[in-house]
Amino acid sequence: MENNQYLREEIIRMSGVNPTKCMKCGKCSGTCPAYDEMEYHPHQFVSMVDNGEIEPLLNSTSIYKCLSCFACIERCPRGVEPAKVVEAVRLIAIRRQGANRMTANDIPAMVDEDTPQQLLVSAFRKYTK
Amino acid sequence: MQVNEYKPLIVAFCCNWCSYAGADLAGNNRLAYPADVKIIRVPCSCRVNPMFILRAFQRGADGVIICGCHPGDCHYTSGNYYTRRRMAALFSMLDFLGIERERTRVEWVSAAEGAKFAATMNDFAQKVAALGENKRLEDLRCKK
Amino acid sequence: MQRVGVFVCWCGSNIAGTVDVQAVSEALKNEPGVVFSTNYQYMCSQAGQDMIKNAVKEHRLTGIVVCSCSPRMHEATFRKTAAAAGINPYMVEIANIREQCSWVHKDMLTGTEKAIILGKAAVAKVNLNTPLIPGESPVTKRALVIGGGIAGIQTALDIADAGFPVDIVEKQPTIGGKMAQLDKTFPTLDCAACILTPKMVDVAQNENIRIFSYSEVTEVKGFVGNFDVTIKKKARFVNEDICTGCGACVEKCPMKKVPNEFNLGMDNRHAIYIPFAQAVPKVATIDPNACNMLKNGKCGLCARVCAAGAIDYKQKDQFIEEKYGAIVVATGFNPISMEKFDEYAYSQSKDVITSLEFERLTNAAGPSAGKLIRPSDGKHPHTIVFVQCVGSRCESCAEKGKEYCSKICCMYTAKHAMLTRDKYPDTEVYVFYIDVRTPGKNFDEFYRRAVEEYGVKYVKGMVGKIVPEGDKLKVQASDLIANRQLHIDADLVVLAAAIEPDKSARPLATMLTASMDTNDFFTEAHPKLRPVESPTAGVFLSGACQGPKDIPETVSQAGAAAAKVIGLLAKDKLMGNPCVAQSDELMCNGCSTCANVCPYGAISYEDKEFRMPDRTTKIRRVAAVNPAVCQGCGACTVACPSGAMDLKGFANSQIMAEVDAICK
Amino acid sequence: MKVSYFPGCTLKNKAKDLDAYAYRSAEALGITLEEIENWQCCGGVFTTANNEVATKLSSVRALKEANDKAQPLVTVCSACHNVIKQTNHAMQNDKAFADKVNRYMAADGGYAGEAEVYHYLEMLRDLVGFETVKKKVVNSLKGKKIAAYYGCLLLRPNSVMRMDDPENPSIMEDFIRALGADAVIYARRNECCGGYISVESPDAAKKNSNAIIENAKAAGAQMIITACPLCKYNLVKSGADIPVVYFTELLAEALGVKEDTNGK
Amino acid sequence: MQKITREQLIEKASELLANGTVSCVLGWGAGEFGYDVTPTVFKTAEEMKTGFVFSDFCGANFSKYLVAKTQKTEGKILVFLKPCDTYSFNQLLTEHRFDREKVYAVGIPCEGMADISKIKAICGEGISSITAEGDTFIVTTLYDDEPIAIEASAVLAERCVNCKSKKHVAYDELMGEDGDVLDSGRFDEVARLEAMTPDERFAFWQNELSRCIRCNACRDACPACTCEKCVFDNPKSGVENKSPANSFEEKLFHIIRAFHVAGRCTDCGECSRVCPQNIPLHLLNRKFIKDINEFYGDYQAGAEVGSRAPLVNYTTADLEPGEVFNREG
Repeated sequence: MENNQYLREEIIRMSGVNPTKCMKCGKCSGTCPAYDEMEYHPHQFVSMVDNGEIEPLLNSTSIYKCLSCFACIERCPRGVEPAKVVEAVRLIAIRRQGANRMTANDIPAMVDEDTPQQLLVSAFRKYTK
Repeated sequence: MQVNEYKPLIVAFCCNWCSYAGADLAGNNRLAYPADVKIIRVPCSCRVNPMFILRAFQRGADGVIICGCHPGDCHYTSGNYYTRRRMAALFSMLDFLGIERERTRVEWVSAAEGAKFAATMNDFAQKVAALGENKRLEDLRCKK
Repeated sequence: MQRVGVFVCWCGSNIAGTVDVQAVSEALKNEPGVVFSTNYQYMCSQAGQDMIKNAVKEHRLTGIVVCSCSPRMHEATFRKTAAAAGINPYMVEIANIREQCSWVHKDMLTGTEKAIILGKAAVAKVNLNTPLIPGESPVTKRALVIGGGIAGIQTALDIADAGFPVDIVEKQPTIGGKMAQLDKTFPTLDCAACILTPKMVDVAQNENIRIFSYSEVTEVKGFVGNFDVTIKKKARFVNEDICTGCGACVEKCPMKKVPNEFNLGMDNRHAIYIPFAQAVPKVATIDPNACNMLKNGKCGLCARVCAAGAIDYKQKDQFIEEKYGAIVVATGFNPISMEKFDEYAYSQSKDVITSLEFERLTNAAGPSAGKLIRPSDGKHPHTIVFVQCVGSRCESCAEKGKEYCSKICCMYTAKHAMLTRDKYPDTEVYVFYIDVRTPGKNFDEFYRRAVEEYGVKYVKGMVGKIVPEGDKLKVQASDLIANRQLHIDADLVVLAAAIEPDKSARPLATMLTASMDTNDFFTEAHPKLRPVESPTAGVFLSGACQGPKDIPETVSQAGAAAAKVIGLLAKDKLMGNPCVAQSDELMCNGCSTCANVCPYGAISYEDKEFRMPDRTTKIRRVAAVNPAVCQGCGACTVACPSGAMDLKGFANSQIMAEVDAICK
Repeated sequence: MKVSYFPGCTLKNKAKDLDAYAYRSAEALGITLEEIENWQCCGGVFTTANNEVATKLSSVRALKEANDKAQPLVTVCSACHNVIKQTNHAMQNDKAFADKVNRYMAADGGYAGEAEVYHYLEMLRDLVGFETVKKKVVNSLKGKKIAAYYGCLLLRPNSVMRMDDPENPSIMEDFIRALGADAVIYARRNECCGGYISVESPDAAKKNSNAIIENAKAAGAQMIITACPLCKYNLVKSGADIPVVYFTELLAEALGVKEDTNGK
Repeated sequence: MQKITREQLIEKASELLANGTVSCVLGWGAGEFGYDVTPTVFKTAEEMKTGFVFSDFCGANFSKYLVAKTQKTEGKILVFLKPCDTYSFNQLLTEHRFDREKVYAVGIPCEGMADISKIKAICGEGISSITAEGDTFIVTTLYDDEPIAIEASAVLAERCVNCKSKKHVAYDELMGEDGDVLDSGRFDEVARLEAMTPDERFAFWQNELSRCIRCNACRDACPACTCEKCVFDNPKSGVENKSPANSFEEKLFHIIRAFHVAGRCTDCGECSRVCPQNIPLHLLNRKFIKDINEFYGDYQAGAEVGSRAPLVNYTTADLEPGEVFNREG
């Protein structure tokens, strides 16, 4: 099985999360509003990062599905903060060359007359470096 | 080989309930350690007054080690926690004065850890022997 | 000057094989104070001991050094020998030349050299030994049990059965505690009332037991064997001695909308009430916050209907002072508040309840007469979701919840689920768990039965959110095994709330100088070897005040605590360890530093008058060690800045002398 | 009383109402909103990684400006509030991060998280007081059943936001009550509307938003108020059949300043 | 240089003596030279007018004298406390060393005290007078014709350069404005020594401590050293030693003393102030304070009455003595 210690450490350092604190209760995934959109779920992010299985996460669209709603952070009994792990994995993916998920050219197709700027700004922050 | 020829004098303060029994167990199992180690029995590691340690150094000891129960296992519930704080402060002070930090040690040895006791003493004696004679406390106040 | 005799043991070849015993006894002859030195094959043998006794007589010895095996082996033996020879047993010192010398060193030269040094150290110490006599203190043969739950009840019954008087102090109007609120008990499913209430009656009828119900301990002074305790008996406005518990007053009381705490507020009681039918003592109590008569002098119905004339609106709090030899803490637990866990909508829906509320809902004497209903509309619930570990096993720095496992929830949840399925086979029952922890006799079998025989659906995962909508509770959870998010429309949700020590425990611990951990559980004197004793001598622990416990465990600990109490009360006098701390008043600053480190609360302070050289007097605060409480660790001796505090048997000068002897 | 005000991108474009009502209501309550000069967009979401620095500079600049004026920094938009408060918290508690930021900030002078950040609602509660608001109400909303929709950004993570109980908040309900209306409590008021996912998966956002609206309606709500333009967008887009309005609009209405009198 | 004047203090004392609040005043009395002062008890306003001194040389911390004086005095004693003195005052109360009821404490502001040895280093011996004019001292000596002007800031005592607090933590009454706890650089020198090699540290301390003449001034001035009987004077302690001798106690006197006051020392700096050999003894105490702060969290002895010193406290998660040296990595 893949065990990328370098990326594991990098994610731990960036996110400030200690994945060993996880007691595998699944409350993060039980509370996640984007669960159905995800291939890998919040608890899997924590567990896979702890095991150094990072590539599957980097290659999955799950990293763009986290809504940053922080419900998992709020409700985790162990203070693990799964959303921060997802965020760190996403940044590593997005910082790789040519990895932008969205470009300005994509925008016109997405907007309607009511689309708030906030939506585009947020999406850009999440999908591009 | 000549470097290790020096025979140091080591004073070990051992708590009656854990480390002293651990030393007895080392004996029962015939686990050898240098005869340079001389044990003084105290009821608890927290009985060890810094003055005893300084006195030992001043009278020629080359190393002083304090052994107590593992934190959480103190016979008196909290004695070794005080030891831990006192000795952390004292040893840091001795280091501050330029006394070699390898000459002092605190080790937690349970009554079941005869092997650990012997290993600890072997290791400590070796490190202290490598430093040679303890002159610094003697010399701390040398009139020039 | 001491007259010291030195006795070097060969221990067959155990010592003599590596140590030249003759050389040792010769060398030690020249040490200061030594008037006699010899060696012998087996010092611990009868012949060896006789040799010591004779030498004491012949050479008028005042101190003895035995160079032999570890003092942990034969110190007691040689102390007895000394006593038999007519000198104080604490005038004996052992030089450990077997375990710590002959057995760990190989050649005769180093072995002998070290044995001599160890012998010298022992001689140097014994020269400074003083005869020590263990202190004695009398024992008041009466025990106090604080808390009248199953733990307190069992402890009190066991002590009383041994013939000692016991008082139970219970802050509620009745004894019985949490167990009285339970329906059935795991793993045998006998009804809690059936096994508890006979015990409550036993307590009431036992001549050795007094119950102070509706009472609290307000002050504790003294020490082991001699506690002085003040008990506040709160005014219940009913004369306990006269009240027959007939209940006529309750029936007539017009104030009937007071939330009933016994049923956790799920129904109401009257302002004058008897908590439940089997209450002990079965007497009424008036709630002063609800009673019109007490609040504004209007009503008085209960006094009019009471045939016994037991109502007394003028009753005042009473303070009772009593002496005890031992105190047992049995203050128990409570479920934590669910206030901070509103992702489970406890505050938003009446149909989200705690497990203790569930107990009342299924109890035949409960608010629904044992019929499982939804508290909101009284309807029968079809889908029931149990959530485990609510507030247990949280991160230590978490803002909500507790760090520890509450231990009892797995089993009672299995019980609830099983009973529900048993009684109402039309229900669907889900249990969300992180781990199912069922160590205990017949416990795992019980849980497996819930799954295999009763069809309870155990889901590995945690509930993330509960949304009350319409008459449903929309439960959103994770199913970790299936790796999916579950959505269940439930009718009733039961939260297994973490348990915490009763709030009264912390102030009580302060009164008792008993230590507590960060969670407010009482600390035991030793986690493995003295689990029912507090580090404070004479204070014992029973039940959940020491940590989460189920009933079988509580009862066994209660019995163990009782055994310890009986062992103490059986003594007429307490003999202390003579190696205790002692403060030199002339040097003591009264600074309280020593008391800070004393784990036993053995040090107190008093103002003492001192005569000064210039004939004036001076009043100073000085420390006094209670030898009955001190265990002799010596923490205080090092904490003391002036060196006023010293430890008998391990005095500063003695240890210093050993250091000097070794480092010569 | 003067406070620094960070409007944010949307309030100057698609949510001009939210901005205008905020100004007028504040004025009516005796508070002057002083807009941060040359404010820059907060970025919409807070990137939690501690080595993400550049994206947080705009928030730090706004914070510093407010602090230099010794004024609290007030925001109306939930997202701006979340980003700025989290950034400020990082400046206070993560020294390595603060040092990096201050290297960029060298020209402006250093900043160490001293500013106080208030959401407009917090300002009403803590600086004005709901009692005062209540007294200034001219058009009571009595009889209206209004559901507060918090979303995620106002409350979480609570260890940073410290606005209210994150699972059972009451600040918006107290606000609604202060205006004379009835507050409707429902469980999904702190669940996520779907946020920016509506760019990629409008259906997912719709599912979340629908559940929220249905839950509010089941609890008897006739109207939903929010502080977040994106929440409003998602709720409306999902086909809400009850009005979804900004809380400032409600406030302006109750204070009688809804109609523009100054030509603003 | 001090903002508060001798006259203001005399006026305050006279008022309190007159209205019976206090029965005497513990204050600075004139010593042999203008720059040396001695603790003196004044019973009347008149005595104060003739004998009371307040100047930039009144560094002496009087808290310690309260231990003996409160025992001997009827009624309350008025004591003037500079901010740093108030910490010692509280620490002594924590240790129950005197009866708070017998003291009337007046907090006075302090602008920092001058160090006479620094002045002597500039002007040499034979100082006949020192007067303060604004922020300048005018020093006349027997050997110089012209008075010498010295910037006050240049001769500020070390402990005042690194003043830890201008805030009074105890008083019955405050004269002037209260200040704040300061973010001083008092541990910088300790850190500098820590950064040295062990050999360099040893050389430093050997050089310093070899000057000790065992005059006991440090002990006698120290407000933490109020023991009824000092271990060094007690034959039973095993370390008794009164005079300089080449023995154990002699060499380790300062280490033992520092350990005995560790956690109780408020860092008032009296030890170094009174040392006739100018040994920087306060560095030993500061080392303990710095370590304690770093190991167990910040702790200021005397900041509040009744606090429990870190060395007589513990947590189960404390660092191990062996980890002390590995912290830096």
